[in-house]
Amino acid sequence: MNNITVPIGPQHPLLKEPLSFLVSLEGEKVTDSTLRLGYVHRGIEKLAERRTYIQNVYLIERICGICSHIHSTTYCQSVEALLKLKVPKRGLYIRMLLCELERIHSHLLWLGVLSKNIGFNTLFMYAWRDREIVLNIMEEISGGRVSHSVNIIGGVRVDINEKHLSLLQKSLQELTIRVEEILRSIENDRSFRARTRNIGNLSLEDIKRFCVVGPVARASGLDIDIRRDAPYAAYDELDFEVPLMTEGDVWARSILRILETIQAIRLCTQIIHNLPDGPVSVTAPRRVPAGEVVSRAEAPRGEVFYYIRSDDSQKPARLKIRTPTLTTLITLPGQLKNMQLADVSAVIAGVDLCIACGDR
Amino acid sequence: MNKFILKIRSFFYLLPNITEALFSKPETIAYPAVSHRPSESYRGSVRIIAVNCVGCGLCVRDCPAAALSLEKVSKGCFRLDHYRDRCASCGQCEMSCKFNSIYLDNSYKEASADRVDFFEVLVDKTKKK
Amino acid sequence: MNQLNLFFRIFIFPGFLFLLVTALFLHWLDRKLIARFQGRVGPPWYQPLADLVRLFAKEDILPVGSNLFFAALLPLISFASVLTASFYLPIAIQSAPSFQGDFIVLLFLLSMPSLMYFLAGWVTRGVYSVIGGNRALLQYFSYEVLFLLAMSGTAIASGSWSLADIRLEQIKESPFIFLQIIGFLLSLAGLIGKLKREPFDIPKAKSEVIAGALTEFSGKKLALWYLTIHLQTMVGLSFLIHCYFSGFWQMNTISGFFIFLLLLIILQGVLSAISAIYARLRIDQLIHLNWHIFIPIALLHNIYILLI
Amino acid sequence: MTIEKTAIKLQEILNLDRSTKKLIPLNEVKITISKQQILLAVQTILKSGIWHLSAITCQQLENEFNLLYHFWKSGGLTLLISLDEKNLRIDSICSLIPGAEYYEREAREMFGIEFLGMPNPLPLLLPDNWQGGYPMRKKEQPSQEKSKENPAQEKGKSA
Repeated sequence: MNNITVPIGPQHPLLKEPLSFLVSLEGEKVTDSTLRLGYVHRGIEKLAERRTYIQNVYLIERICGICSHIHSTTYCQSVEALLKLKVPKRGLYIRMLLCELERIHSHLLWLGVLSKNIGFNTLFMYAWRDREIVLNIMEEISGGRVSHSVNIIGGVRVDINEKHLSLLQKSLQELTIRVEEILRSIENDRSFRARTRNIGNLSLEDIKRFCVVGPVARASGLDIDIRRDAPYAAYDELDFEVPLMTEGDVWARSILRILETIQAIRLCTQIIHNLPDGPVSVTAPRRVPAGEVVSRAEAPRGEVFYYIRSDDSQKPARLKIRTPTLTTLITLPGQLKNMQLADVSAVIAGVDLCIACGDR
Repeated sequence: MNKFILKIRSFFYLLPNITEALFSKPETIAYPAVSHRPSESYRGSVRIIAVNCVGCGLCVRDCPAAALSLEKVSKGCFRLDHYRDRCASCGQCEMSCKFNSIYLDNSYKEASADRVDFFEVLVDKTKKK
Repeated sequence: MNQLNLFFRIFIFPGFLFLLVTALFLHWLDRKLIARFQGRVGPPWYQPLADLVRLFAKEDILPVGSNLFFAALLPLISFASVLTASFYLPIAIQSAPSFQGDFIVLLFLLSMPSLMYFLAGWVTRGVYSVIGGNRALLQYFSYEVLFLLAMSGTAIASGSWSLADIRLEQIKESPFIFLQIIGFLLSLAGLIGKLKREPFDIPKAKSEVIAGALTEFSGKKLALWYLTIHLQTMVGLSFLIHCYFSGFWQMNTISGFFIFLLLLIILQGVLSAISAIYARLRIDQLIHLNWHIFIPIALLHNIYILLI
Repeated sequence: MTIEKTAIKLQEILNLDRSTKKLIPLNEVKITISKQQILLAVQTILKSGIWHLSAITCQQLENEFNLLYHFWKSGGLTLLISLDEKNLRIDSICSLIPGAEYYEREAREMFGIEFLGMPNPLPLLLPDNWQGGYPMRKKEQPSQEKSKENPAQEKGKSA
């Protein structure tokens, strides 16, 4: 059977979003693969130039379904820097709380997708069952399960009352037990390990060449984390470790992401315990003085980069967004070289693609 | 010894989990029969207290989805329309309104086949008394 | 009178209707158990029937260039072969006409659908079905051999290739399940491989090759394929029960019939549990697992039976 | 602070005067360099241990285009290059940093900047048969502002 090209095309069970992947096969071995983006390109950067800063908050949140809060956090944080606004401490803490809750939600969702792709349906169902706890918390606090519209320029618009705190306490304990159970099952289950061990290896040297960020880089040994290296919001007041692995294959990435989920739960409990009181937001003027700002934040998939240039009007002159998925997409053709066709599904799920982020 | 048990168990690791799941209540609900109760802070459909509304248009200006439109005839005589199909339930109008007349409650927005059903007139103060 | 009795036997009781109902019931049980293992509610009791009726009503299209004649013929052949296999098998009440060598005939008829599955991959020109078909062929060679070797353990123990003798042997001594527990486990693995169920379902892996060789089928043909797979499970399980558990019940008695059904349900539970625990294995891991581990154990097992 | 030291070293090697260095919010050091010095600048940055290129931003001002190369190592360093409208050509840095390929392809298809020596100059986000010019440019303002009126709005107008 000489080489045939298998289209893992825009619509395919492997991909949750449209991305065209042409994999040419030599028997069962993959010879090379080409990648085509742009099926979900909505021109967010152009749209943002024709909306006011307040309306942009809701536009920016609709870039990606899973990491919507981190996008609006980076955006509001950069506009606040332009306006030289001082966000009250309680607002920053609530903003960080939802960032971490979204990290848990994103990693558990990713674990479900990975185990569905390698045919492990029970773990897929368990991961998404535990994710429901986080979604319920977010719905109670912000009103929305996924895009929660909590950030406004100048702080946060929901406040955490007694009822939320008790719900948070109870759910986080329950979540810790369940996530530790998932971690043990990933580390020990023989069939999970058979399908993910040394597949899609990325050496530290490749990571540096392609400027890869996030869990994929940390799984190959690159120790970067924006929350610790350049702390934004109030991360410098919280203590947490950044897990690090060196194997660099899909198995190491899975372990690393679940370790990060446990760290995120620890962070959430810390945030709840020393939640300062006071106002949650400050009113922001509508016109932004001229200037430019560069801001970065740690999304579940890595470093999110924002550049905004304002020209003393109500609408941004230029808004540049660079999402972490672009850096992992570049490494995909390299990872897939002479790989089994059956492993393509594990690799594609291993890098945790969020194509809506990548296409903007 | 624990290492050895773990090695054996790794062949059928999830067996204890599935037996436990088998005898416990399922997590999912049979959706059409059992309906899901939205939380209070859930932002559903836009409601208005027509008395407070003075037709200033702050909400129309800030709405990101252009779901509100104001037909202003003269100072006190205007009509505020709401296109429910464009509305993203973000709640910005509630925050921008200074006379707290527009607000969101947590009721579901029913679907409908015809787009025209989504158009509703919120405030109609066009006819002079 | 004999014709009426024969008609009743073929079509109503141990024949087509009974088989169809039990196969659908087993399929529903399988989906419900897996759902409950995963903490889900699971489908209502009429779901498998609803699926089949829906498929029969659906439009039946095939890609251009695929051979229409064979595409229609293959599902029929596999469906027919599984039905005739059930005819030989003495399911609970009916004592089938057993002759020397019907063990081998049954094995052959049970393995026909897998071969047809591979041919279906080639008949419809889709990329996914060709790859699915090739994988099915690789799996066909390894797991049919395993199933044959493991099941022949019982035949060797009873010294003859006819099902009736195997049954008599077990009544005389004790059911083979106690003597040949390893043989039973291996034949269970062989059955899972043949039915392409969860741990070994790479040929119809949803995530890589959509539905393997069945990707292009729709409507009545697809309904026939699904029916074949359900019936194959049912007949395979009752074949296993006959060869390993037949000492437990007497023929032609109501209680025997219920014990048989109970054993069917228990075995289906075991199959669902196995498919809930494991992730899907790659095709080379599958082959490696089979030839390096299962087949040697099966050979040793048969030699052990010869000795005692 | 490695960012500070690199910035000063860069200014010596490219013998730029003091005014080119500027601090912009969220601790970012911005250095303006000219078009020809881009490869040399990137080499010195790589040599001094900063390998992570966050993004390449391209923007259109009145009559010139700006290219901003954002580097990062627990602090930000941005290189600002301004190209005038007539010739939008600059050397590609994909040979030094392969990770820059997607950012250059996007700048090329959105703004029309020509990067000399790009490994594969294919469109990144736009479809192959795209004839709409360069979408992100300012002056090609699409004529009608409002998107197609949906029936509800007509009913609204007529009510």
